[in-house]
Amino acid sequence: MTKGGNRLLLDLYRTMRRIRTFEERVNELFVRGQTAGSMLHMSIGEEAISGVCRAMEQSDSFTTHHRGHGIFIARGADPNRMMSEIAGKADGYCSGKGGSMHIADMGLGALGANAIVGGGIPHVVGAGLSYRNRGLKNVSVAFFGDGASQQGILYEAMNMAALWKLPVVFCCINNQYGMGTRIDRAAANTNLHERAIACGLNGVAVDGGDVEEVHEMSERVLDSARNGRPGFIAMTCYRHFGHARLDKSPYRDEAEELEGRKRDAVLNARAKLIERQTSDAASLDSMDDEVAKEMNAAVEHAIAAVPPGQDSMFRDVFAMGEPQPRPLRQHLSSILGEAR
Amino acid sequence: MTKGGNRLLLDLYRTMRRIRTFEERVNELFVRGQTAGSMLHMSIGEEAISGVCRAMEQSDSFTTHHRGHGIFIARGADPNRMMSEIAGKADGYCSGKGGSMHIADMGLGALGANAIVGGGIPHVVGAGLSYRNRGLKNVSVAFFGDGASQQGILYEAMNMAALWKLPVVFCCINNQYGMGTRIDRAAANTNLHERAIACGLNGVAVDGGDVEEVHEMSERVLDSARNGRPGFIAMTCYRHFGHARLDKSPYRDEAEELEGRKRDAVLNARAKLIERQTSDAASLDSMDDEVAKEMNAAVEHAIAAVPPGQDSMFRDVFAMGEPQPRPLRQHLSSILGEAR
Amino acid sequence: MAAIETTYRDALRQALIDAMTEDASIFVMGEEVGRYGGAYGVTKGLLEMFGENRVVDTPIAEAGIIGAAIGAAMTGSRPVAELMYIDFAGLTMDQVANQAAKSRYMFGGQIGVPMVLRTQGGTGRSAAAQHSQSLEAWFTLIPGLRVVMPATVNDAYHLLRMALKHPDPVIFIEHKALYVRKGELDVDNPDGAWGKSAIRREGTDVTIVTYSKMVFESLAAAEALAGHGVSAEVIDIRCLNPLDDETFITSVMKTGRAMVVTEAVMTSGFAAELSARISERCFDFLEEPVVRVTGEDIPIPVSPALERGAVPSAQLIAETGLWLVKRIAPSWAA
Amino acid sequence: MAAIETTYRDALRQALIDAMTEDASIFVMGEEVGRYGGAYGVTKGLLEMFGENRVVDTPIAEAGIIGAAIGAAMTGSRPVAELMYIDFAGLTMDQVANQAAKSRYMFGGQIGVPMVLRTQGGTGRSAAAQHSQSLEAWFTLIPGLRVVMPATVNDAYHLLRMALKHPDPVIFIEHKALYVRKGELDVDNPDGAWGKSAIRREGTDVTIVTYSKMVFESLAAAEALAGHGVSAEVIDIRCLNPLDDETFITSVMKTGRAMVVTEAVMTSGFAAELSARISERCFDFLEEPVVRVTGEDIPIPVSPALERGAVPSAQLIAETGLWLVKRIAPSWAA
Ligand SMILES: Cc1ncc(C[n+]2csc(CCOP(=O)(O)OP(=O)(O)O)c2C)c(N)n1
Ligand SMILES: Cc1ncc(C[n+]2csc(CCOP(=O)(O)OP(=O)(O)O)c2C)c(N)n1
Ligand SMILES: [Mg+2]
Ligand SMILES: [Mg+2]
Repeated sequence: MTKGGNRLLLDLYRTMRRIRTFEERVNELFVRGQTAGSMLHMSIGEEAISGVCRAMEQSDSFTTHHRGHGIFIARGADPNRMMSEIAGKADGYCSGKGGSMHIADMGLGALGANAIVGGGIPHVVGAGLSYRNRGLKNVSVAFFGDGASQQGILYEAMNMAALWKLPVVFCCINNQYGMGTRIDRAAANTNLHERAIACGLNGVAVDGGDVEEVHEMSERVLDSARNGRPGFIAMTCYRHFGHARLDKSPYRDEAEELEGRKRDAVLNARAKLIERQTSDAASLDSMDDEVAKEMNAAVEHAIAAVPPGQDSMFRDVFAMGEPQPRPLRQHLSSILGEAR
Repeated sequence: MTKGGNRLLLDLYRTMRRIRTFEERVNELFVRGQTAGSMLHMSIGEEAISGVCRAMEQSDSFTTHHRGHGIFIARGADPNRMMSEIAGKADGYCSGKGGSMHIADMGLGALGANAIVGGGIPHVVGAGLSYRNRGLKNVSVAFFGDGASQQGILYEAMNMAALWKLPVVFCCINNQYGMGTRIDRAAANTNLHERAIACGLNGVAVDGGDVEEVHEMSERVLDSARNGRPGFIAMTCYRHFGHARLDKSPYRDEAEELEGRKRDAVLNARAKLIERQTSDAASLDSMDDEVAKEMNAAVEHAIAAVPPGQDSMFRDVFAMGEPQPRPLRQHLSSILGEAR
Repeated sequence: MAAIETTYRDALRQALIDAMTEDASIFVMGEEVGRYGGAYGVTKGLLEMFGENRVVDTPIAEAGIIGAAIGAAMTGSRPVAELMYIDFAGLTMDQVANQAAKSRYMFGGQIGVPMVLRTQGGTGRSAAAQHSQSLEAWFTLIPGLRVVMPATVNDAYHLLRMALKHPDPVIFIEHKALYVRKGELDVDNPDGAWGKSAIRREGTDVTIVTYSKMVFESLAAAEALAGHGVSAEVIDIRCLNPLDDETFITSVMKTGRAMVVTEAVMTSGFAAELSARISERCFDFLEEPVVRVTGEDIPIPVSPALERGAVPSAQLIAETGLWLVKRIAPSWAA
Repeated sequence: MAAIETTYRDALRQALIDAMTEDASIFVMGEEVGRYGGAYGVTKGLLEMFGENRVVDTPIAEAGIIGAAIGAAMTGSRPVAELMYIDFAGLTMDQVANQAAKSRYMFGGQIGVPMVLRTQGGTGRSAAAQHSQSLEAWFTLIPGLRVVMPATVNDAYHLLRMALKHPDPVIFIEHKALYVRKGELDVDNPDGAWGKSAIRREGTDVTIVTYSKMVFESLAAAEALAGHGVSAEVIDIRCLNPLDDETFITSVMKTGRAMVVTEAVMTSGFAAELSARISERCFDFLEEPVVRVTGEDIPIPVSPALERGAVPSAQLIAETGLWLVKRIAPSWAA
């Protein structure tokens, strides 16, 4: 049991349940034909990242990858605005410009959500430099997948962080798969944290089936990072379902899936809560129901929300007040119009 | 003493002397105002790479970096054509198109000489795939500097080599500096081979002051690679002079330089040859003189050689027989000429 | 063999199968090309047919993949490296532009890099700003690269077959929205030689110069224009390098009016090059300025309606054509 | 303060010093910017003045450097990231084009990336194919980036100062052959506002639109043309994005003839964009086609004579101008 005790575990359980239910509802939104596209990457099986997020301070920053919904929920994002963004609606977090892969809430410390595997990793190095230069005590955390561990940019970023002793943590969510490729077909050494250690970081592996362990280790690694020793957390978990909405994972067999899905931080936490008599099944069920209602409402919210107007397309390419791109039709008018 | 014995050491001494003298003559060519530009990177202090090259088979391939002269001499390149290339002349290895940083002799197994730090590293992975696919027993070796060890591409390449068990060796010539940056200001962990080990390679460190050690270790690592266990050799040496011809290394102090230059594989080999009575000072001197004559001749050759004709500019952008780019003047004629 | 109806995807796949069967030095590598069968299914079944040595699933490491392909090409193999989305090209541009493109020249003709980089771009799947770009102009800027963008099923097959016999690096750019499109494949009859344009529709009033998916939007526009009495000639350039200037120049000399239609943004897109060349060479024949109809100068938004609005539609092309030829302004220009 | 004579390099250096003195959030990072003082000496002395936190020597890891700069810009700093040669941009294009350029848009305006990427390009040092390119068009293709290419000493200073107040990512491209060039610096008087062209020489017969080092080749050509009775107007566009169309369009409407002069290759270079825009907007005013005088479509060879021959000279520009205006063909066109 971690220092937060059972109260903490209950909190983490609720967060994890909110993540799982949110993702299930994303699925529903898709089935109802209301998502903007099908590039929907669910974080079911990865809910224990709640433990990492819980170890972060409010003022810490972070970057996420294409599978970032869970992280944003754990950081406290609004499911309505998330779901709206997934639907490509105007009141979504990115005004309907980003979609599922780019949901980000800068008010919560996000520095971006990337659909380029590894793309957001180096940004935390710069955030760390910023904090150091301004004497701030923040940490910046990069979340990414095991697949991203084969991208060179990770090593460039880790080396800089270690060299400059920056308040930075690299958090690798090792769900065993990059699309159809199991980690042992992508990396010769699958102990990914060992590479971080060789680069001079504080590298640890944690069990993503156990949110308490994840939380406790994250506290230690973050604390260390805050004091100038950057860290790397490899959280082992399992991608319970396909890579994205349309993928049925034909490249892995059922036995493996059944085994893999046993690593389930949500169910494990629930079992522990009951076992420790922190809670009972009935009250957890009612907590789950409440979460379900919240997420159902998010779906309805997103469906009812209005799409962005065509004019909004030309906004935010550059800062407000700066010259924005000229729409094509205006350009054509200047060539073909009467005033030519 | 390695298995080749003293006879081998004498050979290696001669190769190393040829490298050093060649580089000294490049300097002279520059002073005489005959080089194409001043981006001339000398390999003085790195002559022990001769030991790596000696461990390679004739049919093995390799890529080099911007400081590749020594490697080409060790592989048996023609100093005349090298010097001509440095002078930008038509009979240079690259017909006067490449220059010092791009000297390459494909007849000797070269796959290119790169002025992009790290640029040539992944090519050996592809060569390894080629060999594997065609059942060839060759190895491909990437030569690069310590500075290149901070480039992400190295980790991508190492991981692929290890994952696919390719006949590939990464040879890092750790001359302690990337331009003005000493390795301890560029990497948190300066034991560069440890990163390779963490990626699943056979990583070793060797003393670049001792060509016999370099040769012996290289034989082992290459042998292993030939049998499907890719390797990494970090050869520790010292860049005796500036980064390029015009750099006087103001960023490092004399004491360090004096100490650093003590790591001198050429002088060490010479001392050993005398000590072991394989040779005496007089006969080594006369060997050196012979080398000096050869390299003097290369300088005169390069100066006398003719520059490439302006037309050659449009050759070799694409394969012979394929459409080449249209010269600007032809294009202008098609617009402004009478026939328009 | 007679022509058969098939999809763009299957034509590409067939080209790979035929080429790999014919030439043992060809192998395919990239993310998810093997067990997964390719993100867009082009390489489905190849692993079973050709085995793991010739269908290589790679880690996610785009620069390394292209770099490895270069090394393989330099040592006697003919790699087909798949870059899952052209948007990831930014990770590979050093290997593409400084290595693959320049090796032959920089080393004085000593070595070549006969590789094909297959990738796909464009909009149509609400895949947002990092998965929907049209970046062909990054490649056309670099001497030493061939750049091919097939629109039709027959070209998908034949241009890929030709690319796989080519001595220099070929950037082969497919369009994600074309994979399921059907068309005629005649394995014995390419639509034209490597580097030659195809006139997809003949016309007399205006020349539309285009490539990739915009060929179909342009053809639909030409059809609509015909209804207004405007006869449009539609030229599919197919290869951006080598570029067949002569076909479109001859056409514009005949029609006296030209539109260049691309999905890429306007600024610095390949339409600029085409427009400049037409104006240079057809100056004395042009009745009106050459007009570019292109994507908006913005990143691609995820919202389906915005995404559609960000690139040219058949309607926009037709409206612009009518304006250009008949001086009938579209409603939005009132 | 009165104008002083100084070099392009020192003007850049002064801009950094003044900006860093004024704004504590600005810091410089890159390879060899500190102890070494910059590969071309622009940052010499800054380490001593501002300390290690604000002048950060980095490992050789271009993608990481730009990525770090982006993260710093997103968290309240204003980084100036130096990319030693624009030729290394290929390693960074993902960070530049997918991250820096798109973050504001993709996240619906929630965040900006106020960073300056300083780099340098061009020929003049026999640095061969991987150290001599003019790749500005890679950047101008990407919505969300500002692209600036100063030619004069005064612009080197003022445009960099302006860039360091700009809310969006600015790609600031210097020219390696200009660093030692002298000119007037007046810290109180910029040559014009951000995004506005400068007319470097007025003329009536032909408009030369250009930027960076080619401004000087063009001015020399204009001088030579004057000797032949041809009056050339030379416009230095300074900013490629935002682009001031109006100045050159107005000029061409006046002169009726236009040449676009750049060092970059012709195909897909920014000259194509400029040429297309001029032809689009000045169609009814042009007496002759817009002519591009650009670098050859080849990698840059190392041999000094070939290198010089690969890019436009004042003589070539003047010859072309004479041909364009007076129909006097140059000797090579006989
Ligand atoms: C640079 C880049 N390469 C490839 C892709 C395509 N792609 C999207 S997600 C993915 C797998 C990523 O695996 P991992 O990093 O483990 O994250 P996970 O999907 O498991 O969360 C791939 C290959 C991409 N989006 N970006
Ligand atoms: C991608 C890239 N970044 C930077 C440079 C500039 N540069 C040339 S050599 C060099 C130092 C390389 O150091 P190292 O790899 O140790 O090789 P060494 O020069 O010591 O042989 C640098 C930074 C370059 N040529 N390419
Ligand atoms: Mg994964
Ligand atoms: Mg070094």
